[in-house]
Amino acid sequence: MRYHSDPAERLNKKQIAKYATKFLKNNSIINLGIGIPSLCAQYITDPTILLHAENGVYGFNKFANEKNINPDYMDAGGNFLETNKNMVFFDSVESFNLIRGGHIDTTILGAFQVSKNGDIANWMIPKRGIGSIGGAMDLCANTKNVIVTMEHTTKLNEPKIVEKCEFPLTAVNCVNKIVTDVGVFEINYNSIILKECAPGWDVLSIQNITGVKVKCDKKIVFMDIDNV
Amino acid sequence: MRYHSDPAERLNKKQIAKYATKFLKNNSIINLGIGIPSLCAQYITDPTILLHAENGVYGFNKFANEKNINPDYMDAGGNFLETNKNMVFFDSVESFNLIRGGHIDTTILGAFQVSKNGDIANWMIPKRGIGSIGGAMDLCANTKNVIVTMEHTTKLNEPKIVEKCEFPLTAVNCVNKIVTDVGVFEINYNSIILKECAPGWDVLSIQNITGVKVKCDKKIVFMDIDNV
Amino acid sequence: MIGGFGGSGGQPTRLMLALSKKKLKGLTIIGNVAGISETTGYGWPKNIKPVDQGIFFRTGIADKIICSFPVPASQNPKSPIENFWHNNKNSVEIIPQGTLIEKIRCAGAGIPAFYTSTGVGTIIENNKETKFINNKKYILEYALSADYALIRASVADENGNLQFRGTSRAFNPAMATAAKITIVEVDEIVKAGSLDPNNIHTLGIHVNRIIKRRKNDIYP
Amino acid sequence: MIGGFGGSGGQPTRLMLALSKKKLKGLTIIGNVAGISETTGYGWPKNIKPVDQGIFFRTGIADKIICSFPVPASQNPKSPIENFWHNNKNSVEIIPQGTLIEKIRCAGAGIPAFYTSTGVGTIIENNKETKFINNKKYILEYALSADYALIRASVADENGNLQFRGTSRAFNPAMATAAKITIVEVDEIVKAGSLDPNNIHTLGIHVNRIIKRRKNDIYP
Repeated sequence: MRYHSDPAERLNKKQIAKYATKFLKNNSIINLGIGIPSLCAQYITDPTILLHAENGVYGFNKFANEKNINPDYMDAGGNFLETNKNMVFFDSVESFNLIRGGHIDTTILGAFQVSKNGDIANWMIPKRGIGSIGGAMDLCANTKNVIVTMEHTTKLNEPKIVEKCEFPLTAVNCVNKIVTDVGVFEINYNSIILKECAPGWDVLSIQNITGVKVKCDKKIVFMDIDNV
Repeated sequence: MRYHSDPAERLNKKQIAKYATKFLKNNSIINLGIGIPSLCAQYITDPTILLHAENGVYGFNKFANEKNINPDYMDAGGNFLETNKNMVFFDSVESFNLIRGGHIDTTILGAFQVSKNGDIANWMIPKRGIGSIGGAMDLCANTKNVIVTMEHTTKLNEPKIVEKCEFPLTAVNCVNKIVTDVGVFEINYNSIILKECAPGWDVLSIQNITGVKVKCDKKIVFMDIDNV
Repeated sequence: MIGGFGGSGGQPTRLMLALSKKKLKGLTIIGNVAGISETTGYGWPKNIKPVDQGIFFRTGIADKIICSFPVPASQNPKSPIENFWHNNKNSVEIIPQGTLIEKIRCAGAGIPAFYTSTGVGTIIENNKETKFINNKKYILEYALSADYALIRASVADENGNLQFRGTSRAFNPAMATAAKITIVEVDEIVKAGSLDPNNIHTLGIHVNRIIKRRKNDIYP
Repeated sequence: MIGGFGGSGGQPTRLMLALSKKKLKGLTIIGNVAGISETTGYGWPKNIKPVDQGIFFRTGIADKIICSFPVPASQNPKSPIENFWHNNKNSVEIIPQGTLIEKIRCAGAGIPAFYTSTGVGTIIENNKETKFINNKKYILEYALSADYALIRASVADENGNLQFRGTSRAFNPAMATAAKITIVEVDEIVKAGSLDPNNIHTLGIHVNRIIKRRKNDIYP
């Protein structure tokens, strides 16, 4: 994917997902939202990382083969799961105790907009007028480490990282990191800090498609997308 | 037991306990406090009545033989239980969900004092200054049907059914019925209503050892202590 | 209340079909993911035509829904609940999933209200009481009960004790505690005492009626 | 936090004995029935000398207790906690049992406060916020967490998932979720995957350390 003013290709969804997994710590428990985040699962190779789904399971790592599905083993995105010896099942009360209680270490989710103070809007498009909240508000409001994976701009190349979200918010002041198709950003003290650029990208090109002033570390690193 | 002014013997603890079981409905779930109430268990013959204990069990009906005890099967009074096919175990969270959620039909407990508006004091003797609450406040505040079993007076023959409890309260406005060693009483619209007298007792003799004006039904019935 | 999570596992599909055929009006439906399977296939095996909570809005027996996920991400084709919403904007109440399940749990647990940080700073906070506790803002949320819970379990014993398999547990146990009458659809009924008494997921005292499904029902 | 209910079943007796020998000062103990077994035999087999939470007050390493049942009904002989209370009246906090367990559960579940009718009109209500909800009065109660939970389970798997037997579950699972560090004393440790994944009573992510008891320990 490349707009005419882009200095290089943007990453594809799989590359974004794969790169986001670089930021997961071992022995941690992770919740993956629908869309790009759900693609992360296949790139997590550390067996000490446990995947959690809102509907009452953690410890899964693979979707079931289509010929061998069982509706009793599903993730929150509606995908059927292959069972393994580390999986545990529980009800929705306990599942959200884990989320609200801060027992989930990291949540990776998509977004329509993220603001420089870490607000996220990911559940409703205003012109549609209705949307689905699901577990997103609980996850964003209560997880220690919130990573957003998304394309850097809308299809019209409009910024999704903005001064202030115009879309209805999912949670305030919660996003720690954003992995997009052009770079990796941290949110710190009300600032968007560019940490890594996609190959061939530079600060100025990224600034041009970002709705807020982007701060930088002394030395910008290129995303090493082949070695995650 | 008989004080010099008594017209007849007072019932003993076992008789009080046995008589209280007359007021249990079938298909109901019951919690028994320590003291006289715990004696009720042996007189419950209806298999559809399930006994609940705060520590996380219902469906038990017998204490274990002393030679065959297992600390994993206990009631809230610290007695070891014999297992049976209707028993179910759960944790303290769920046990008090049952109590607070109104899923326990009847609780039978002892009391130091009961007032005419249904307040109960059963956890602390003021001159001791410390007492144990345990599950009593939850049970009294949340159970539909609260039955107090107690001796009608203190050892000094002072009334325990009073205008207003002087002892620290366990809960307010909750007691429905009192079974004592001289009679059965209902509490209704801020009145103590005498429903049954112990054999040989009459309204006046009961009034003499009661701290509030006792109202009566037209016809007082004698407690049929042999046929419960 | 309709149990499960959304999708076919843990959903009382046979009870829902039976309910949808009743001559009723004005039902309020409480569920989680609701009405998106028919258009998206969410949580259903590919070879079976999905049944979901949209059925109550297509047939018109319901006129309100309280849920967390009523519409699919894709805007087209429109789901029955989105169509209903267009003319009944105040009759679709969307609640964060964790708040929804805790509201239901609290109804069964005798807790009339609780504080949560979920939704702070969003439209969920509108018109709600809030409180700062240890310098953090929380929203006061109230218990949510129902007249009936239709739920789905794997196995029941003769005392009504229930067990669920895998992720099919979800909203079922909490709903069983929060309704006046709980009706459960099960695959199997076994003798009292044959389930491990340490591993009962829903206590029999919460269950009022049990319906056993036919073996090899076309719905999972 | 010390798990169990009171009595020998579900109590982490070996961890308590080990803790009582540490050179520590100023511990706050959170438990349910606390310190009454030694004087009354509550919940202990007759042939074994009881160990209870009174040990922390006899040895002086604790200077506060939060519990629901700290003294036996009989006034004599005095229990260690009653003796401690005489000189430290503000350091024995007595909480209704259902409120205590829900406060602990809420700490693990991210709910900072909840309303309950338990204690309304009693000294429990003193100095607390109250609210009328549907014309009934309720007390606002706050979550209660701890630095450490010492708990006791029947079996653990290699992932720290726990199962309990009978009434020995009690306060253990909730405490495991509410402490920064949870240490569990178990009878048996089994391979990952050997416990039924539908019947895990405490999830392994709440467990930090597991201590296996010797076979035929003198304490039950």
